[in-house]
Amino acid sequence: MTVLAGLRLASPVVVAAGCGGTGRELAAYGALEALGAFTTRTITLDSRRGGPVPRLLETPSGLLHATGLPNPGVDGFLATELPWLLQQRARVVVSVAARSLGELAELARRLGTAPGVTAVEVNLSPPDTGPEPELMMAREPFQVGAAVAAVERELPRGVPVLAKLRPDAVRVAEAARAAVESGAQGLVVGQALPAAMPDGRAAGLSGPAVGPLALRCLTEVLGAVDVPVVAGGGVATVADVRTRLALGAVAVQVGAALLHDPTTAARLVAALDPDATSEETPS
Amino acid sequence: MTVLAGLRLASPVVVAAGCGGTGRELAAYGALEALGAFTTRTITLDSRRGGPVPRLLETPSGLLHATGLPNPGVDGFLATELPWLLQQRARVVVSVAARSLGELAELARRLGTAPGVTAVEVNLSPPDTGPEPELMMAREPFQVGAAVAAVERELPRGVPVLAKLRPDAVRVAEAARAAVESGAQGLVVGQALPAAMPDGRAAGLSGPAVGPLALRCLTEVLGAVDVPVVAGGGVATVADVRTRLALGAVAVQVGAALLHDPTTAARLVAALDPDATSEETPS
Amino acid sequence: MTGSGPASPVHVTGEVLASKRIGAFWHLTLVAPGVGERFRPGTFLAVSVGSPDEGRTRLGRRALWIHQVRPLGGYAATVQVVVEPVGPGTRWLAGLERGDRLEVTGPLGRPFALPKEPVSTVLVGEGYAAAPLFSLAERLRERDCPVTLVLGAPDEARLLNALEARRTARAVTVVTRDGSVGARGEIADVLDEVLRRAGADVVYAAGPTPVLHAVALAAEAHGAWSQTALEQPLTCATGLCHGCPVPVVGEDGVARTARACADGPVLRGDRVRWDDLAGARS
Amino acid sequence: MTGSGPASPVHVTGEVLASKRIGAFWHLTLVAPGVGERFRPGTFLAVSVGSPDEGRTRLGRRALWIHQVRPLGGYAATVQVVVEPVGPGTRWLAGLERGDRLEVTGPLGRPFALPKEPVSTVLVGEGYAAAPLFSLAERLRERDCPVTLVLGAPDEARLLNALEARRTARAVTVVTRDGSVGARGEIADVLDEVLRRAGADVVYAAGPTPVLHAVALAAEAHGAWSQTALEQPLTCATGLCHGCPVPVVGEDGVARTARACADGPVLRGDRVRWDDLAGARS
Ligand SMILES: Cc1cc2nc3c(=O)[nH]c(=O)nc-3n(C[C@H](O)[C@H](O)[C@H](O)COP(=O)(O)OP(=O)(O)OC[C@H]3O[C@@H](n4cnc5c(N)ncnc54)[C@H](O)[C@@H]3O)c2cc1C
Ligand SMILES: Cc1cc2nc3c(=O)[nH]c(=O)nc-3n(C[C@H](O)[C@H](O)[C@H](O)COP(=O)(O)OP(=O)(O)OC[C@H]3O[C@@H](n4cnc5c(N)ncnc54)[C@H](O)[C@@H]3O)c2cc1C
Ligand SMILES: Cc1cc2nc3c(=O)[nH]c(=O)nc-3n(C[C@H](O)[C@H](O)[C@H](O)COP(=O)(O)O)c2cc1C
Ligand SMILES: Cc1cc2nc3c(=O)[nH]c(=O)nc-3n(C[C@H](O)[C@H](O)[C@H](O)COP(=O)(O)O)c2cc1C
Ligand code: FES
Ligand code: FES
Repeated sequence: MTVLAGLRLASPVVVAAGCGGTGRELAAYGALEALGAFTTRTITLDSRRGGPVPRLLETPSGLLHATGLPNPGVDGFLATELPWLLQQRARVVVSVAARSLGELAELARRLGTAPGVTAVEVNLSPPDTGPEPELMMAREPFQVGAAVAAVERELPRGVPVLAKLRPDAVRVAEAARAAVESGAQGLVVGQALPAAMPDGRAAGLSGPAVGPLALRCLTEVLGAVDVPVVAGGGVATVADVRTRLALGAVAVQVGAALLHDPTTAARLVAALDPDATSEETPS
Repeated sequence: MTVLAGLRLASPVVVAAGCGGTGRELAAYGALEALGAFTTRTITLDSRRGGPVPRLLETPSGLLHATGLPNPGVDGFLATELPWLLQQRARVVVSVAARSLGELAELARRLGTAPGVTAVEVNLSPPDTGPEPELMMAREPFQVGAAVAAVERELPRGVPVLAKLRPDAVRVAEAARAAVESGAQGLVVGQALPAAMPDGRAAGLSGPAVGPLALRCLTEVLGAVDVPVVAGGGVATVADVRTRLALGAVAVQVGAALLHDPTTAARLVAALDPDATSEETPS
Repeated sequence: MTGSGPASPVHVTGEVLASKRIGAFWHLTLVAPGVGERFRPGTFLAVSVGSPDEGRTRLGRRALWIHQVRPLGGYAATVQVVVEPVGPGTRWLAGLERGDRLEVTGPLGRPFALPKEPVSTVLVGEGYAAAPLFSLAERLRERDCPVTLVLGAPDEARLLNALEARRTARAVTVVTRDGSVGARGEIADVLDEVLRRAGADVVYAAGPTPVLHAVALAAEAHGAWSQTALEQPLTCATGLCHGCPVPVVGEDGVARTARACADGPVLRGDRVRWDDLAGARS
Repeated sequence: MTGSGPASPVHVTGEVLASKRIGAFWHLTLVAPGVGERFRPGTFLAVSVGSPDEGRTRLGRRALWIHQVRPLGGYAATVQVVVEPVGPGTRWLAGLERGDRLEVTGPLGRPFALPKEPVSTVLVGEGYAAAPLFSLAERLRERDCPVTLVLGAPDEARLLNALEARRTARAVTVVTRDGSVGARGEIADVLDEVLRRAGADVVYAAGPTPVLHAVALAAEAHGAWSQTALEQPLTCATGLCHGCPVPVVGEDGVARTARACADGPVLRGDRVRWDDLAGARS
């Protein structure tokens, strides 16, 4: 049984923010209930349309994305998407980002009072905010701390705050410490990395290409703090999951791999189920 | 004609440090003379044996490496490798790293007085120093400045110092400014990224997988400073080169691609030669 | 109009049963259990580039219209697709041989909505994108809807199944850019005339965005409904990545953004904000 | 001993002329212009995994001994290699068919040094690694060196060309771990006896590290030279990456690190510091 920040999860396999659609599309390929958790795409206070096309590009073994974080805003999310997810008995981690600490607190307040939110994940370094209002990017440890504290303060007991850190190997341990000191009950390592499209436009890079970079951040963070750590970035195969759990992560997040094969999460859940008899290796 | 820090190069295609062997092995696949320059593997004051095996691992579209920077030391290099390279009429950029600023200055002194060294490239962030004595890693801008200044001071006029920066998109502009203020006459963007092997061992990640990350650093650096910038990281095809030159780089470095196809540099040189009639695209 | 809910897709390892070159296109017949069974005209499938046994460097999916679903070689519902090789993915597909395996997800997206009454219909398709119109024509005929077909292409090699078209449709108009077969010109040139002559109530269209835009405008001018099957660059093709925005107007008149793959590919022509859609003007 | 300088390699797009399964191995015949022409026994070639037309996710090369070079099908010097599928790369190779293309670099590395005098030689090979010994045996016979062959394998399916061996060698000893053919046991068990009986002056060996180590020790005990062809995990295979360190002792008695691919693969057995070599003890 996977325990993350006091939460009991059915599986160590968690869907990463922004890679599971609204949940409905993913449900066609496997019950959401069987997942460790479903992380929503990043939700902001006001709705966002997202950026111009092309929003995604293929790179060698990776995907570049500059979606601009399109989302219906927290009210739209609470009204239409959350109820459906809860009906599926999904564990819902809501990813949030904001333009200011005040907005972040407001988001946490609304999510904290909505029944059914399992945890809140603070997106501390959106790599692809696009042309719409700039979102906060926690560059320094004190900014990480401030953002986490702003959310933590507003959440009721039992709804933990997870901090999703910027995957810079050299700095991530400091950021991890700052997040934990400010109340993060779990950490997510493996945000998309800041990258550029061939025309120079800023974007995030995800997928198997970045796996070894995320893994390094994972080892740095595991060496720095004692809270549970969720390992994201480049997870696609059972071997990827086992590597991360063996190093000390309590769970993994699966993102870009779902865009290539929507059954990835369901197959990893099945392969890692301790009750499963055979273990096929999803590719 | 490519001009880099006052040097006239025959081509904008430069071999990256540590990926061209001693030069002899690469020469089998194309004349070194035709290259923009040949960058040596990083040379240290004393010789280094390098780290344990496995030193390299394949990752999706990338190579993980923890070679530990094996090299014959500066005296061995000057005695055996440099003369041969000069005989081939290669333009030789010598990559250096050290345990201290004093060692770095000493290295620069010896290289500066050796006839034939085209430029010195300071390896500011070796991602894979292995079990032997730790080498300096310039984490903060002031450390970048100090390292560059230590080398610059010792080099004669006409032998420029190039700073090879750690490819962290969020911090690289600061590092670039510090390097230039301390006398760097050119910058190299695209060191391998800090990564980990599946067993958690620290390593560098290179190859097409990291191209979009290096590209982002390139755009950050081009926006921050006015000196010529050499773009490394993930270069494998003519399109990769053109993208980087179009964004403003004066030259590119080719590393991991040579390990996959030793003719890569020669083919890029030929394809980019303005006098060439046809332009085949090396894959 | 009925039946425009999203398809319920499956993700399977499929196999090539046959591959045949016709003109500039490769016609592939695939065994992809579950995909054909769930098919409705206007839905598509997505394939991964590269053999299922190999590590893949290309993570984006490649979308293909489902052309026909037929029992063949002992399989209840083989799936036919038409591939025009234009880039690495479609070239890889064209190089597949009988017995080769590939990852297939489908049917994807919302199909063409079918009329409840036997109304007059015009079906417009350009190039390979005419693929979904033939099975659509069959369904319409089953509902006693008169079908008029307009097929366009740059040249004869890229004109899909003009012969088969004459079997399913009451009237067929063929237009090629180089005049190699049918009238010389663009689909847009003949639309008004065809819609008028057919007394069109509904116009169905699949093709490049400019063709769809022209169809939407012509339908509106004739007081007809239009159902346009959009092709936009897709990455996941399954609705997960939000990478395929289409600017639309909702029933409530409010501007929204739909996903081409999951909320489309078929959208009502009068709901798409064509002027804001990338690639709308060619 | 002469001729141990490095080979002068070329990098070409090769083509599969034939592929044949024999036991557990695939024997591939390749057209790779320039590689066969430059071949000397003990050199190898490196291939890239994946078709030259596709983006490749695996950047490391796969090393293969050059087994034979023969004129065939109008080509002056086709290259034969023997592949045992053990992982993704070798499985991909085993799946290639006539006409498939692949990137080939070779010949690589330093070959076996040949004696100037007609001395008595023993050639020892295990599994597919015996591949380079057959052309070596031919060259040695041309120099009037008596050749004794020791071939080992886990089982008969992994025993290379025992029949062909009898044509080239004066005496052949076969050992398999399961006793399915020849004596049951390990190569190491028979070395002393064979070397003594042959009065060996030079022992040539190719196979897993423990076999090479045993050969080096046995040769030393008999006062013979040994030439060991090492297999170490390679990445570039061309000497560029320094990823394949082999601890050696130089002529001057100083401990050094050689590169298995560029300074080897053939090294004098008495120069390798076997105890410091990864994989030396199995
Ligand atoms: C709903 C739908 C149905 C389609 N049906 C067919 C069909 O039946 N037959 C056919 O030959 N082609 C069809 N296409 C177009 C086909 O998907 C693209 O030509 C193909 O993805 C290009 O891939 P490539 O690697 O060959 O070329 P590239 O142009 O190199 O493609 C590279 C990337 O761009 C994306 N891309 C490029 N052009 C398109 C495009 N027009 N549409 C979607 N993605 C694109 C690809 O997904 C890929 O990520 C369809 C597209 C859509 C959206
Ligand atoms: C000089 C030399 C000659 C060889 N000749 C032959 C031959 O004639 N026939 C044959 O079947 N095999 C030969 N091998 C071994 C063959 O190269 C490896 O089995 C193969 O590289 C494994 O690749 P893989 O993808 O199938 O398996 P994997 O084990 O998945 O290989 C993954 C990675 O490990 C490296 N690797 C793993 N094992 C080895 C190994 N033993 N040697 C080198 N690299 C390794 C590969 O290069 C690759 O980077 C030779 C190796 C060397 C060094
Ligand atoms: C298309 C796409 C959209 C994403 N959107 C979000 C998002 O809204 N919020 C967020 O925190 N991360 C987002 N991410 C990042 C992923 O959640 C994940 O952290 C990252 O992609 C690395 O993991 P992966 O390699 O498994 O994809 C997105 C990634 C992709 C590919
Ligand atoms: C095997 C290997 C060895 C390397 N050795 C060095 C080195 O000695 N010094 C250095 O500055 N960079 C070294 N690098 C980094 C490359 O010079 C280059 O900056 C990096 O690999 C990114 O470029 P690429 O993607 O083209 O390989 C090495 C890279 C590889 C793959
Ligand atoms: S392509 Fe991913 S949501 Fe449409
Ligand atoms: S494998 Fe690269 S130097 Fe030997």
